[in-house]
Amino acid sequence: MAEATGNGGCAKRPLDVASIRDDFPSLSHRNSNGQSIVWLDNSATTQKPRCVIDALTDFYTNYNANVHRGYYEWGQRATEAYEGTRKRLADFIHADAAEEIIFTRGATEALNALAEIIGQRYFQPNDEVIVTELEHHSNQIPWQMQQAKRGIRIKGWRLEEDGRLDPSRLEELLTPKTKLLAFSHLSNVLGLIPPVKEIIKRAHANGTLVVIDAAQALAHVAIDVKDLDCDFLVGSAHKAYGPTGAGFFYGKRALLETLPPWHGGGTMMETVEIDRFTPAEVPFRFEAGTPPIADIIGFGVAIDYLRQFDWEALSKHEEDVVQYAEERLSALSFIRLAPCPTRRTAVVSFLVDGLHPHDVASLVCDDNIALRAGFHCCQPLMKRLNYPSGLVRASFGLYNTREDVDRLVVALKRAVEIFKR
Amino acid sequence: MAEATGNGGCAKRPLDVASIRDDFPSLSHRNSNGQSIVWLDNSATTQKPRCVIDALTDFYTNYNANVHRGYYEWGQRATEAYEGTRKRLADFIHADAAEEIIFTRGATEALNALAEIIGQRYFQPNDEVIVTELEHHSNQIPWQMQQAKRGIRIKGWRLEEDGRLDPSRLEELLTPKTKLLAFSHLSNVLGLIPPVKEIIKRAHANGTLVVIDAAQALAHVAIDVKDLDCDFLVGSAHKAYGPTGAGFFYGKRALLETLPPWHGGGTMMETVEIDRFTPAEVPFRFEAGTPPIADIIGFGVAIDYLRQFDWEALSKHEEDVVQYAEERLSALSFIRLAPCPTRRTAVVSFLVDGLHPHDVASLVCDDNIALRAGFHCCQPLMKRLNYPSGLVRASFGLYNTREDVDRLVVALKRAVEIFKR
Amino acid sequence: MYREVLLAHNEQPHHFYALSQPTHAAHGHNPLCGDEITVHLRIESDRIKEISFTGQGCAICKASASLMTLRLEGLSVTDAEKNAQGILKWLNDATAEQPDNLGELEALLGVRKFPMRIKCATLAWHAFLKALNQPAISDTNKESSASCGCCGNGSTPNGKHLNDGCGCGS
Amino acid sequence: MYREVLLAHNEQPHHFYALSQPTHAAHGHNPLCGDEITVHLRIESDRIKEISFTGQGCAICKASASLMTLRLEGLSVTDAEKNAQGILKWLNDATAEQPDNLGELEALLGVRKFPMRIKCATLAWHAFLKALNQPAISDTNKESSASCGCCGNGSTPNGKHLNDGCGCGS
Ligand SMILES: Cc1ncc(COP(=O)(O)O)c(C=O)c1O
Ligand SMILES: Cc1ncc(COP(=O)(O)O)c(C=O)c1O
Ligand code: FES
Ligand code: FES
Repeated sequence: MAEATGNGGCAKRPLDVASIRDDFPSLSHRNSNGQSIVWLDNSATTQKPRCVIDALTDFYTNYNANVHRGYYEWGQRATEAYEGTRKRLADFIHADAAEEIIFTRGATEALNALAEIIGQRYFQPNDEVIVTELEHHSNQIPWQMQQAKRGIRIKGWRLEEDGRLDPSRLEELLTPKTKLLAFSHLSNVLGLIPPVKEIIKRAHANGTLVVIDAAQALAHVAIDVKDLDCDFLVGSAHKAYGPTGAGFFYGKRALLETLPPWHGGGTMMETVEIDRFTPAEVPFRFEAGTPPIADIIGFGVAIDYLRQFDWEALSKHEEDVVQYAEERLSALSFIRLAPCPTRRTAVVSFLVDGLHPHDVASLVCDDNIALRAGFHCCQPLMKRLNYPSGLVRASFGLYNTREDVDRLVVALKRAVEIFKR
Repeated sequence: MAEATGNGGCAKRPLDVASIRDDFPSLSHRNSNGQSIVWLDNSATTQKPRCVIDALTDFYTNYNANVHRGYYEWGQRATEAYEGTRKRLADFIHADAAEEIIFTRGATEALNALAEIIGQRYFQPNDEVIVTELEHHSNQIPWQMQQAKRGIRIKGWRLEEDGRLDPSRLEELLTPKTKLLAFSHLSNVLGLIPPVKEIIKRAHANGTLVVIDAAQALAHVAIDVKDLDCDFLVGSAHKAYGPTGAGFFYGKRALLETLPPWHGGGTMMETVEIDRFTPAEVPFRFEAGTPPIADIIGFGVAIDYLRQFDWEALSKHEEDVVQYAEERLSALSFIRLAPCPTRRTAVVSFLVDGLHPHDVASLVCDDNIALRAGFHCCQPLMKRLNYPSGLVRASFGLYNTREDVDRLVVALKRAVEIFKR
Repeated sequence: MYREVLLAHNEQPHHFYALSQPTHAAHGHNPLCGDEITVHLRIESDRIKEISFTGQGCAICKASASLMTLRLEGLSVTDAEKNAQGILKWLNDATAEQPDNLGELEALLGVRKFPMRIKCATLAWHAFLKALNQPAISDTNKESSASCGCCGNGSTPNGKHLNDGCGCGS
Repeated sequence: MYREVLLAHNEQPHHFYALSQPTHAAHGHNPLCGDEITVHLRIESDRIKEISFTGQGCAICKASASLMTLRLEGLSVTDAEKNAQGILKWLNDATAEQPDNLGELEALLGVRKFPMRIKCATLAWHAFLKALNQPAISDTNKESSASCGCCGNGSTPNGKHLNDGCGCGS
């Protein structure tokens, strides 16, 4: 598994897309017509490189054990591998310390955990939480649930007509009661990256905590939590070439220390009596029960996989393909792209004139093209930008190519032909 | 993968332990002295059969996709496999319908989810929840957390001196304010199975809801939720030959319908506006975000694996080995077994005179024997039965043999010799 | 999946309008896509005198609704109900046998292989059955009920409310 | 891991008793196993005049504590502190170099390969450093402090309380 051992510091593997594609066994799939798969649903989940799949097999075959307790060799190896991911991830997003990484089963769980423990500690009745209209439901509903639980109020940050998040709107939104602002680093619908740093700065000037949803950004944008100065940040392994069932939140150590535990169970406590307990230290305070051990270990391998490439080269390749998609799609008379005021990252969403988005997604299946239609878990966004039946979305990963875009264009033309008859 | 396709109804595979051991790749491990592994930490996590490991590889290699949304073939296959586990699990525990199974990442998460949503819906200040002294921390702390959140009170069900849960104690404990009783089907320390049905009956006669922790029982006891008439029940895949990162709770349909959603995010909602949402139907109401897809699929394969055997034959084999362990250990003058008033199931815990339990666990490592020492996440139990440094625990699975016990006995003798010098 | 028949019915759906004097009506909502169909009925002497639909949906949904109106109009309520139940069973249950005399409805055969799209094909049929089971729209509240009629009290059995359409959550 | 030296010190630990006139004392608690060690010190003129320990722990823990008392007794406070820090660094950090003049302490070498047991070996040393950093036990409260002395106000920086021992949560 040479491809999995690259780390942040050493010489980087050249970005050769053909050899990258070879790393992903699923990409060799062909349908009954012999057409190879065009995976353009990366925002939903990415494909997995062989080294990640092998890491799971390796764990279950060679050192399957629970973590943090067993003295036998497997228990130690499992614990080291599991904690190794914490270090890798901390490194990857430039956190100060491994203890600032808390494992969850995914970004959604991470956001729910944060809403609950931040809410418990910091929210008072009539406090306000700002959430943008850009957000995924996973970054909406957990905060909404705090309304009923703690009497806070959600304030929506309205998008501009062109899909922009205008930081100057914050001046109206931020009040002395604004405890928290939650927004995504990369929109899973528009491919838009907001001015993250500027927004965080303005929020902090108001004493407002900031939670960044990096579920989409993790695999596509270089993240530096120190530079961003965000208070919390979440992500999912399966959207960054890792296994399903693993994710994390990052929190500034000093803030994590102030938060109560989340789930109750093994590991998160020090002492337990029948009606009381004392919590463990950070990070274990927030990790109860047997974690998704294999998935977390696989997550670490996925990060290693990503880090063997030069991030600039990787971004440049993805940019090239996304820009090519934009160009080719804009050139089709029957396509209307969703707005994106900045450069699109990883995602291109659009409508096909006269075709329902869901029919488009079904029609291109026949050409072994996987993309997605609908609200993409962003109903407020769809309402705001007036897409009552949602959008068709093509989303890209490091293995996608211009040829994939060409295949998509052919398939879309065919779809329109079928409907014209 | 013939061994994975057996189902509940057909002719059963004979219980040949040698061939079973062949299904588990990790069991062929040998240490540097050539000693094969003796895995006696099954209560912490079981080893995995090849068919389960292969199912993960198959998913990530041949149809890796997110569930419930993609129209392309992989999305459909992934969804079918994922929902297939729901059906298998419902069948396995004799639930009425697949919708009564809610997936979580494990038993701990399931208990936390139940405590939170049952609490939200049913707990009023000064209500009482009964928890036994036998419980794992995962079945203690989630309920304790409801004390601070909703002003309820935890009442401990005291164990008898011999470790027994005496149902007649319930008469003192149950009051009109007792909303819920939580207890485990199989103790992970004593190997004790309480009179589950009788306890449930008494609780129900008082109008008290019952949550069963079947984390340990799932792989060792035939579970029939209809016959037990329990209201809720939880379990973990990784303790039943499945992958880490997957678990579930069962709930009676009529009760689930009354409960609010748990986590917020994708899938669990129908409509979302910036400050409100409407929940989806059961079971999706309780499943937010991308689930641990591969792990849940692997869980289904693990259940198929188990179900290919006749349950009686399987229990008989496990009983035989556990009873042999009891006999051999009792015969050693320096061993004191923890009490178990009934037949021990899957677990034998003990002390070694003059040796700290943790030293025992470390010492047997040298003979490639994996067992565990300490509180086993049951501090109240250890306090009650007066084991200030915990216990040594040997826990068994369907692949363990009398030879494993013999190896343990030799290793324990050696450990005692070392300390005698 | 996209047979000629379906494409034709999608392009020019039959009975795609609101009845002016419905006796029964009901919404169908597909939570997977947000699409909504309303089925309008005029039932006289236990017979489906007139049937129509409004709303938005994908090609599968609209074609299925259009085919449904052709299939059910003129039937007795009992026959129409049986018909609808038979079609729903066939669409939902991969092992169900094909109903007799499917006619043009056979075009939906392809949809059965795509579980994720079956809700599209069944949406209108479910709405039809729901409409049948509504109390008849009385003359006095015809105006408002024409746009809904699917529930009495504005809330569903599990206490949910939708924030659009008629507000009944169905 | 269980070298001869450790087994001997476990069986017959040195300085395994409570000092009658301690100037400093502190608990160490290993949350992984629940074991607790108290280290007692009598410091006079900046020198560790007397050191002892009480509590319960595994063989590794008791042997390490016993070895520690032999190592530190009689040293100046500064030297003892440096010594303890050096040993802790060596035990905790797999890449750290072996301190000079380990003597019998070298027997702990094997423990370094078992990360899960390192807390056993370090427990007493941490308690020693903590004791050094406590305010000296004044004559008036010596009685109660002898059993604790590890905190002033009964609560730890993060606001937690233990329900056993001295109640200080450390
Ligand atoms: C922006 C954004 N946030 C959060 C999530 C939720 O991630 P997960 O489903 O892995 O929990 C997603 C996934 O679709 C997303 O795109
Ligand atoms: C009785 C019992 N309940 C609950 C749990 C928690 O299970 P998990 O760690 O899989 O969440 C365990 C695991 O040790 C257990 O033995
Ligand atoms: S996609 Fe909405 S009904 Fe078909
Ligand atoms: S096991 Fe408790 S200190 Fe070693």
